[in-house]
Amino acid sequence: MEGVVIPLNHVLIVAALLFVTGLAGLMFRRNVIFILMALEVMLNSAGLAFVAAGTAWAEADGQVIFMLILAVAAAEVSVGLGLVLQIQRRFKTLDMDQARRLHG
Amino acid sequence: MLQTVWLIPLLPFLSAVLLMVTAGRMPRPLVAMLGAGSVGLSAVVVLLFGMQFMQAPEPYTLTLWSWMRVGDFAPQFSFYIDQLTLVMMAVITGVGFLIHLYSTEFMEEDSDYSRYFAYMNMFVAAMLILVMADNLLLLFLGWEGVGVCSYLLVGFWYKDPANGAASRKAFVVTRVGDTAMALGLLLLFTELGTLQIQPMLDAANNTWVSGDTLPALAALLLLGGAVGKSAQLPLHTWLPDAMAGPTPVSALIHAATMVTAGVYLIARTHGLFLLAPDVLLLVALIGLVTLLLAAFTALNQHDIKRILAYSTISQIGYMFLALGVGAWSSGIFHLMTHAFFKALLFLGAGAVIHCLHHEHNIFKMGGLRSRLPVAFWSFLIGSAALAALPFTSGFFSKDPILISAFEYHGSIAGIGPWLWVGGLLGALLTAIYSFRLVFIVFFGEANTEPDRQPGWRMAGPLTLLCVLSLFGGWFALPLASVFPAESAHHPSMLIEGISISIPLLGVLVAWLVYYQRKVSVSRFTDSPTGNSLRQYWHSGWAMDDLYDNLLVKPFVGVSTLLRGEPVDKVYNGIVGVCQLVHRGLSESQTGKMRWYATSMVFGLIALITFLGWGI
Amino acid sequence: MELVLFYISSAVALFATVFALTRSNAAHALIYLIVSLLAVAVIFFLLGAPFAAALEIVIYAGAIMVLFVFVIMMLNLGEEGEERERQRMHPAVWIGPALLSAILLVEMIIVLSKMSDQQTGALITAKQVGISLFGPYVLAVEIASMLLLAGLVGAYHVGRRFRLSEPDDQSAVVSGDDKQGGD
Amino acid sequence: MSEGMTILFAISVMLAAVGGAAVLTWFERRLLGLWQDRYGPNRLGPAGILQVVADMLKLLTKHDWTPPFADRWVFIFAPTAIVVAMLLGFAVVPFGPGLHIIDVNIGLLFFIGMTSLAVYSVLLGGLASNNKYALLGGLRSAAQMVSYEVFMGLSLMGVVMLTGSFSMQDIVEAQRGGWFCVSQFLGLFVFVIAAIAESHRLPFDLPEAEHELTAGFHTEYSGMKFAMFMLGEYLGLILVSCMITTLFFGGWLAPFGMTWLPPIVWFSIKTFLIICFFVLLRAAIPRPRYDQLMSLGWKVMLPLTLLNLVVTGAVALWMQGA
Repeated sequence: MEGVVIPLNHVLIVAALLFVTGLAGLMFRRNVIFILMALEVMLNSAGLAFVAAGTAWAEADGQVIFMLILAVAAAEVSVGLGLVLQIQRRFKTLDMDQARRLHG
Repeated sequence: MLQTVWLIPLLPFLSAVLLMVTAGRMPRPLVAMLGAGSVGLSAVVVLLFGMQFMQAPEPYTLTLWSWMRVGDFAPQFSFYIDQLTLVMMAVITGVGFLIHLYSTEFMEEDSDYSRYFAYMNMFVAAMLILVMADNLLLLFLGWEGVGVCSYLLVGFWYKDPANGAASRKAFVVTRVGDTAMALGLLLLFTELGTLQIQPMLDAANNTWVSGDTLPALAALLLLGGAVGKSAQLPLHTWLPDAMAGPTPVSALIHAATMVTAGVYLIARTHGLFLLAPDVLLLVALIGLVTLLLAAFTALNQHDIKRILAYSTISQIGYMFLALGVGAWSSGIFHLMTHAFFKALLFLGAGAVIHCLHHEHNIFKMGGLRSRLPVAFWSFLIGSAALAALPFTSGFFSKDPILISAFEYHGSIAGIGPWLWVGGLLGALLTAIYSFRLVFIVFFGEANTEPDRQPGWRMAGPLTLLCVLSLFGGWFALPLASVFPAESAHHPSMLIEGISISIPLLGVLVAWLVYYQRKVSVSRFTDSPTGNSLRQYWHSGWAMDDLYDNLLVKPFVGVSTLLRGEPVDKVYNGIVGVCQLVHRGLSESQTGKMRWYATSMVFGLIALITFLGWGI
Repeated sequence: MELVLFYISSAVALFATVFALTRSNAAHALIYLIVSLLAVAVIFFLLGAPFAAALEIVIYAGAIMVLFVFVIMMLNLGEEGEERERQRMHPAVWIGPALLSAILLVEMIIVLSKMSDQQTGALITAKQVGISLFGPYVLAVEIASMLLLAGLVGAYHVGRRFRLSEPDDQSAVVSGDDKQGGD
Repeated sequence: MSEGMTILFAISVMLAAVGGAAVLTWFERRLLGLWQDRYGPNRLGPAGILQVVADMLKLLTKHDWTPPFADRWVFIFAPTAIVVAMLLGFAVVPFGPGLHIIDVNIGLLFFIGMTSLAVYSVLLGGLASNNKYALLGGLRSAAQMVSYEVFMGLSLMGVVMLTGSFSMQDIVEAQRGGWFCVSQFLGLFVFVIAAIAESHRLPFDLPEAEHELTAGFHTEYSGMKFAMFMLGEYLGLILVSCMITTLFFGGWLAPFGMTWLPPIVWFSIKTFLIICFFVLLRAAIPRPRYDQLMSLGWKVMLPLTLLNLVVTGAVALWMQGA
């Protein structure tokens, strides 16, 4: 079984589209859960770009980086969701515009 | 026997260490035995050593160990003994032993008996190292060692803040000179490559010719150290204040030994000074001016110890004068006789003070001739020697100095007689103030009753010193091989006669004014001019005020200015700007994550635009 | 045939993502997101990275997203939260971010279009990845393990239920709650 | 196999699996009755086998009711997810030499991925029901499944190490020298327990524990959607049994050289016995408390798995060197 021959540019454009979608979500959602989801989308799109590049050059490094991204995502989500619970508990809201105690 | 020379400084040093580590837990008799005995033993060793040395008087060098090694610089811990050193060692240990013995009684009631002897022994050890040192670095170690001991002993009764201030003043003022001396050492080392005194002097002779700038500079810097240590102008102000220490300390340190270290230094490095005749003349002038100033001041004092202190300054001025005019042996000779009679005077003054409830003011004494005979005779003999009355030791040492000054042919022609005249004026004043002291304290009406008589431990040293003061001048010092030959003196009878009669004239004046009271000084001092002149002289030509205005006050002013921390103002300004910017920027920190993300995207777009431009 | 599959799954991933990020109901959004991740897994498989595809399913879709559902269940937002989300969703809110993102996308596409026409398709097996991971990347693996441990400890600590009345604990938070009590 | 044959085979496997699951509902009750000294369903047809048909009819004809407070689409989506995931899981099972739907080189990972996707069914079902008991059941189930998934995956890695491949056919072939149930005894032990927890069967059926959560995540479910959940559960049981057979008991390999039966028959016999074992467990062991379940998982199973991994790795390296 071999991989399918696809122009790398197309895969990267798909990754860029996903990334941009996640970025837009990050910018306009106020709910912290959606912000985290947008982050996941962005991380995943980066992973897609890496894997695509890896298969394009027939190197395993792309997937290695993808695995590291997975580890980062897992750690980020576990801490992030813990924070979500605390935010809900303390601010009684998930709206990050309300939870702005760090403002200057 | 010659090899045991290291015992001489070691004995007092060990005793000092022992006294320090036991920290006053030793019984007093043991302390006294240890303190005085160690110096006595040293004196015995010096005596034995000297006897053997004189059989074959060749300079003797003993290297103990290599002190340190920094690259090529490897000073040895070694001693150099020649006749000059021997004289100094004899003075230090001999007079030192007498003063230690005297102290065992004088300090008996003091609670810090042990600490006193620890300091004193340490001083003797440091002083011995100073004179025995083979190289200038070791000399400097002893030099600073005696400075520290002087500081500790002047402030011995540290509970009175005034004593602390006096000791601090002594330390700081001498530090000025020491800094100059350290610079001189550095200069000598960089120029000549060694600090060992004899090789260094040889090298200086080979490298430089007379009148060069560098030897003059080096000599000047060394002179700075000597001036500081020996309380000469302009660094003499610390010595009168140093009288705050116990009287035997004044006798040992501030009369007999330490203050003459400057004289010793110049004598030891005379080879260098000979290369700088101008500096040598400066030495003579400093000596002359100092001796006159101090003598005038001594005339006006009423604290018995301050009179003696100014007298000491004045006499060291004579020694400088002697060195300056090239009468090396005479200077050292005067150093020795001065050690005898000035120690005698101080110890006598100590006996008076000791027996009169610690009274210092001479006008509250009087009529003590019959009540304190020991003190009286000591004072009488000491003053006679000080005034250089004929056939006392002071006469034998001072007279050659004056004659050498008269015959001086230095870089300025015809200055010799003027130096001589100044010296004579000083001698007159010396006779006046010393007998003024005698007449006021021991004659006239009794104002205070002594409550005790000095015991044998005080009387014994006094007696011995009396003998030395009277007859100490009858020996010729064997210094001929150390110093360049001096031209033989052929003074005319007139000169001799004047030299002899001037002190007698001074005694006569003192007798008239202070004993017979035929001439009243009070009439003169009560007049406005007289009074202000008296005040002026009393304050030691207002040197302290001068320094206060010239140095201390500007320094304090600058300090006060800096206390406001003008430099910090700049930084505070920076801080202020930072805070301002911070406040402005913190407004942009809305705490809204979405805005942060959006601004990041702006940055990202900009970045890709710039980076992607070239592709 | 497979090329078509790629485009289909790309479209699915894209639309699922867009839907995921525009839903007002978090649970629905998550289902879309999972669909998107599965679609990306298919893309991985097609590209010749079956191992990455499996990991995408097992870890991303199977574990990380479960955590999201978990938290959503614990928060139990209910109808009014959903209503509020819906109200926030008017064009004034999303037009700016969408524009910015579009600019960025255009830039990226321009940059990408100037690249050489590299082709994907090399099969990279799990074995190769493993050899690479524990060969040159072993340090990165260790760091990742440290990161995961930190994440574990951090999540445990942050997610702990602080008792707000505890005196040593967060008096500031109590006052903060008072301030925020209005909403 | 040609593409058409593959599709045909896939359809037949699907039908067999669904059918097997249906029969299993009857079979399990009969077996439980046998072991618990009672009858079980015995009225319809020979030995009560037509009970299956009766149940099916009942569930199909029941009013397909969706609660008005539920999240409608998620509510419907949830039960389908588990069935789809489990059926997809059958795709990698090797029923005989060359007899499989696909043989990808990540077969084992594919199976693990499918089981992990099955979690959503429970979770979303609990969430969409908008019901307290369902929510708690879903939460419990999610925690349980995510936890046990970790060492279920890890317990299989020993097998992968010994084989050197994720491919199911390779794993079966690798057992010609000896079944992995011997060398991977610890792995087998952990995998069986994790598999029970994954498919939340008794004794680990805490997500739906009737006496405390009424029925857990499927409290609100009835009719066809409930049937889907049950179907998914029995499909899971069969899939897990197939997996145990494949991974630890030699798959379609004939024991003791008894090759006079075709491989697929051997495979079926082994799977059948393992299913019986699971039913026996259900009959024999009581249900633990929830915290006991979790601490068993993290404090006993995980260390055991890691130990197994370390020892297996060491032995594999040593064998390689020897």
